[in-house]
Amino acid sequence: MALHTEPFILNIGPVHPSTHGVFRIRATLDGEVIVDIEPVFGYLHRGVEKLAEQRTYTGIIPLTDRMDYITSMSNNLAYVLAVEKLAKVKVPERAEYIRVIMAEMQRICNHLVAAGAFINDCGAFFTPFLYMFREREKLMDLFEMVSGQRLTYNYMRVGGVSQDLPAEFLPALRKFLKEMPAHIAEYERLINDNEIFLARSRMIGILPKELAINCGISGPVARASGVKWDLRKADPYGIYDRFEFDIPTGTVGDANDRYTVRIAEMKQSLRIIEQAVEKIPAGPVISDVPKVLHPPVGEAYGHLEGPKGELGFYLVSDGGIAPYRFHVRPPSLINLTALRQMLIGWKIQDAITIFGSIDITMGEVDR
Amino acid sequence: MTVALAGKDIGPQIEKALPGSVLESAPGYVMLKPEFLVQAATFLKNDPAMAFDYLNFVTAVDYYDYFEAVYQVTSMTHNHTLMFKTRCYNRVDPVIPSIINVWQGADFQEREVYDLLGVYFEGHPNMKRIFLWEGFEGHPLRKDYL
Amino acid sequence: MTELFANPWFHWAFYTVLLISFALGAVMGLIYIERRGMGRMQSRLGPNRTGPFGLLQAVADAVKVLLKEDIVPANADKVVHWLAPIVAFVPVLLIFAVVPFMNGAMLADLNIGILYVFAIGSISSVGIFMAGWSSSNKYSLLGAMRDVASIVSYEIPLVLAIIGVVILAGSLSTNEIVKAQANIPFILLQPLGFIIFFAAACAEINRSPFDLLEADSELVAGFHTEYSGMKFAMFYLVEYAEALAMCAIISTIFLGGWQGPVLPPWLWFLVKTFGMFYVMVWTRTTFPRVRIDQLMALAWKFMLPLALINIVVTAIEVVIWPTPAGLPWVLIIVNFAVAGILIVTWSRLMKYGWGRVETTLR
Amino acid sequence: MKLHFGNGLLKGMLVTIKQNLRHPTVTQYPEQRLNTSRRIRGQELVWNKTRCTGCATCAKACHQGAIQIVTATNTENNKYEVETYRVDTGYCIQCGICVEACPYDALFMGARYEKAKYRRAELVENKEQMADSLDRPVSGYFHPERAEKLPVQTLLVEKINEDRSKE
Amino acid sequence: MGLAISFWILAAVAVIAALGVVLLNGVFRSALALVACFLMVAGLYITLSADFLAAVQVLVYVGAISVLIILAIMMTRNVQHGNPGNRFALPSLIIAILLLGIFVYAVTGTQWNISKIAPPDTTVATLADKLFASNGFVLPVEIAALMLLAAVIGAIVLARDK
Repeated sequence: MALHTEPFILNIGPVHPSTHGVFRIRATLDGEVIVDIEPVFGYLHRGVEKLAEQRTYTGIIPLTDRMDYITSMSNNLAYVLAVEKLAKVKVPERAEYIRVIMAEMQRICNHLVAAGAFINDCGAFFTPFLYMFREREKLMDLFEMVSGQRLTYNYMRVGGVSQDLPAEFLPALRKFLKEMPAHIAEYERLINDNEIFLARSRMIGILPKELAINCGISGPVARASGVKWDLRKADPYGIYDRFEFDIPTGTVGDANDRYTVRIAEMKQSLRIIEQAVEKIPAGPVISDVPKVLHPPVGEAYGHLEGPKGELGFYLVSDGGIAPYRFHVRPPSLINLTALRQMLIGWKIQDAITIFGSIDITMGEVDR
Repeated sequence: MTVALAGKDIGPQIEKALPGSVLESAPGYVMLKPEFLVQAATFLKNDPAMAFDYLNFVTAVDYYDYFEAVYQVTSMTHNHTLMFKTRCYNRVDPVIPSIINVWQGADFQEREVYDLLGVYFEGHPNMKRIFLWEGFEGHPLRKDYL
Repeated sequence: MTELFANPWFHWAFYTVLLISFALGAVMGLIYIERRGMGRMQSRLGPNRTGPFGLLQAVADAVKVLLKEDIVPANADKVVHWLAPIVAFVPVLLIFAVVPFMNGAMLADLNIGILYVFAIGSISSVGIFMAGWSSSNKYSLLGAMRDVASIVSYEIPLVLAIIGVVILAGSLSTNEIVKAQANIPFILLQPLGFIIFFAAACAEINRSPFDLLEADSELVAGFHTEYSGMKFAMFYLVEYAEALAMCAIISTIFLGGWQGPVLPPWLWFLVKTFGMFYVMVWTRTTFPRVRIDQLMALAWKFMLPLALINIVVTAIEVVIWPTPAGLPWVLIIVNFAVAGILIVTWSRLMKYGWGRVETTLR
Repeated sequence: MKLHFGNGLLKGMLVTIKQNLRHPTVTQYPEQRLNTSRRIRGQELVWNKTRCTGCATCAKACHQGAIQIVTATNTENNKYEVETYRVDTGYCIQCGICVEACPYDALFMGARYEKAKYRRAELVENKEQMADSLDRPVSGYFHPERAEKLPVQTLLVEKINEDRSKE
Repeated sequence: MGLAISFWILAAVAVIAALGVVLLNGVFRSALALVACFLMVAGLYITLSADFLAAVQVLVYVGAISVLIILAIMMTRNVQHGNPGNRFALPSLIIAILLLGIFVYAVTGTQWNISKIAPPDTTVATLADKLFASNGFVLPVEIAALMLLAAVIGAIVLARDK
């Protein structure tokens, strides 16, 4: 004899503290258990792809800043890589190193936000979140020193980076590198062994390996499911083949694995930055590229291992000053493909946790 | 390093498996006939030499005369990648078969293409607008949209 | 003066005024401690602009909230919606009637004091689910349902946890319990009881990590999502007044209440109460929230058996060592050992998901 | 297999209580201000009248279309002059591409960052408002020679250490 | 005097609340009236110097039973607003009148013995003596506990899926 309650439709979002922006989940509940969900997007749709068709190749860079505003630097880089592939531009050595440093700093930055927000979704009252944001502030200081802004950097350029690093940058970065491992250890002490956190995140929202690959899920979410796939190793763009680092992978693919993979990736990123800071050569930071770019007719798909997954740009050029077609492969959106399968059968509280563990930015989901 | 397989090499292989399915084997891509798209995709995914298990992205481009759907797939086992395309010449009611049953990752992306370009993916279980609201007129990424 | 206090009507009037002003004043203090203490633990300062050291922040908040428009949702059950904050607030004030500030300095020295506290405390939850139900908001309703579930479960370990203390003190009267702690506070004799009571009290008054019914990150604000202005202020007050009441009860039955050297008794009482609240702030800062089924599992699978075992152990001890002379070291050591062993054994049973593991993907 | 019996909870509690001994990572903003980056792209543009030739490269580079520039020949002294130079800072996204584009170093990003306005119309800055003056400090974005003159940025990494050394 | 006043107030409110349970439009409000009724009865116990019983009344009936009733109401969505009438209205009226008649007859027909003994000072100790002393009701208490345990296990078995 089973007791049944009537299904109950709950609208989570669009304005809800845990949807990380304006996202809406129409959830059908049985008591507290989710029976069905339907994700609703589009509350932040700005038509980036259409806007880009009317802008010069340089003018698009600020647009990419505003797609995933947590990881502007990686977005810049991914776009610039695609344009360089399209226009066949060479990049000076020093600029390559700067790009690696920036991309890895951005990865730490994003993972700090992701992990902090995830623990917040588990119900911790802002403590881990604020600790992690404290370190993110430091990184943003460094970004500000380099680019002049704290969030929308607009730093990468086709053929290099916009300006050289200031003189005081590398010492400050070294100081940060020295301090950061202690801070990561602090987060781990604070939350990793916490029984409540483990109970809330272990074996929750399991994403099997096959499903992850089939759904095109990439980045830490896929790696937590055991997919050992990292474009930095698999398709080393730029100069990533010169650095030593590991790809942390999870075993089960639950929410806890996604969190631990992110923490481990931060450590790997620190390793990469350390090597890059050691080896960075002097020289020009931007190659000789015309101010208004006219790439030849053709198409190119440039991608990189963004902090959230494979971030790619598919560009079609008709030889003009603006791309004919500008398509983004948004990791945030595609990582949500399996959301329905991951959420059904769990309680609302788990749903929030699982959703938080995927780590999305609505600016990129909707674009 | 991921090897970008040349369409020239892969095209004949697909043609061999599915006669009449390939329209063009360019250096950068393989152009498939829309009616053979799902079969070709299944072949690319299941053939052990190809084993394209991962779909990078799906999109479409509006070339005024036709819509071109672009698919990029990667094999995680062989670490190679391939781009294949298909075309649809109907501008009023463009229809392309959906590959969601081959790669589930196409789910939201096909919906996005439908929303912004108006290309209907036949066989998709939930083919409706994703970003814009129901009842929005037109498809903004088309070149003739204001 | 003493004959004045002998007059029951004066006694009543005096303590009623005293208790209400104490509750309201101390709540301001608690809010200050919570916000500043939490701020410091989170590597920030907390409110420090209003008044010296931000002491008037609670006043400013109160003024702001009282001046706000009172909004009642269109589909709400208006009478119930209006009554809910009052029903929630009155019982909380009533709890303070049996809290001894000094020896005998209390409104009523009931001989069922402790039982009275829990009986009255359970009425307050009626107000909470009145609020949740009448708002006709799904989040509120979910919050209210969670509240019902947690109240029903946690009342039991809460009451069972203090039976050990009652056995040791030999009375249900709060004043007698404090007097029985002249030598040694019961926290040393009842470590397990204290832990269970503290956790259950946190759950009963919906403080983190058991604050499921207002869970910010899931239910937005749970049962008081639809409340604003004065009525919201009432719920805010209830929340902290309940915390104050629970801290006062904990310090009374486990920490020796007003007993203590050097300082005057009432000050000892206040210090212990506020110290206890600081511990609550501390746990709130550190822990994530548990899930609803884990909350239940914790009550039924962890706290209930442990509380029962604790009663048995205490009863046996009382029979074996009837009147401990001086500090009963043997008892303290035995009790701590028992507590440690029990917690370790039971926590092994509560590994992943605390008893309920879902491995299949649906 | 790690043992779990509440030790994780206690470990976490130790971390939070230890924070009480540390210096809070807080700036009391209106009174206490940190130096911004030398390359800050502030909420305004600074325009140098003498260097500007009115070539309108900045207006072409601006993908937001925020810059309006009108040049005309002054008939009195027979000179080519910039008649209007107007920036709608409401449209401006502070990307700095106009500054990079300027071939004559006549355009700079401003260094100030508190520019709230009550009306949209006030966001439009004209020639006089944009002029290079003392109360409109210029940022060193894309102008390294200017950057050297600006104060060094206060970094959180270093600030914390200074405070710790004081303790 | 004071006792009499409080008795009449409590009794009147209890009766009104009991009527409210039956007559109020809206199941949730009926449940709330039930809570009020329980509370008033607890108050009556206090006027009878049965303070332990009053506390237990509040703890069990208000804290547990009515809470469960309200939980059941919250779970059943379609009776959320309004108290639907049903075809059992007439039979239940007849049964209610019959019951009332029996009660009135029984109450008026009984010889009520009024005890002259003063109520005990501490009811708790007296109760404990009665229940657990060697000449008390230890065996019935234990049997009752066992029965409740069996009921609990039975409920769990019934409610379990699969």
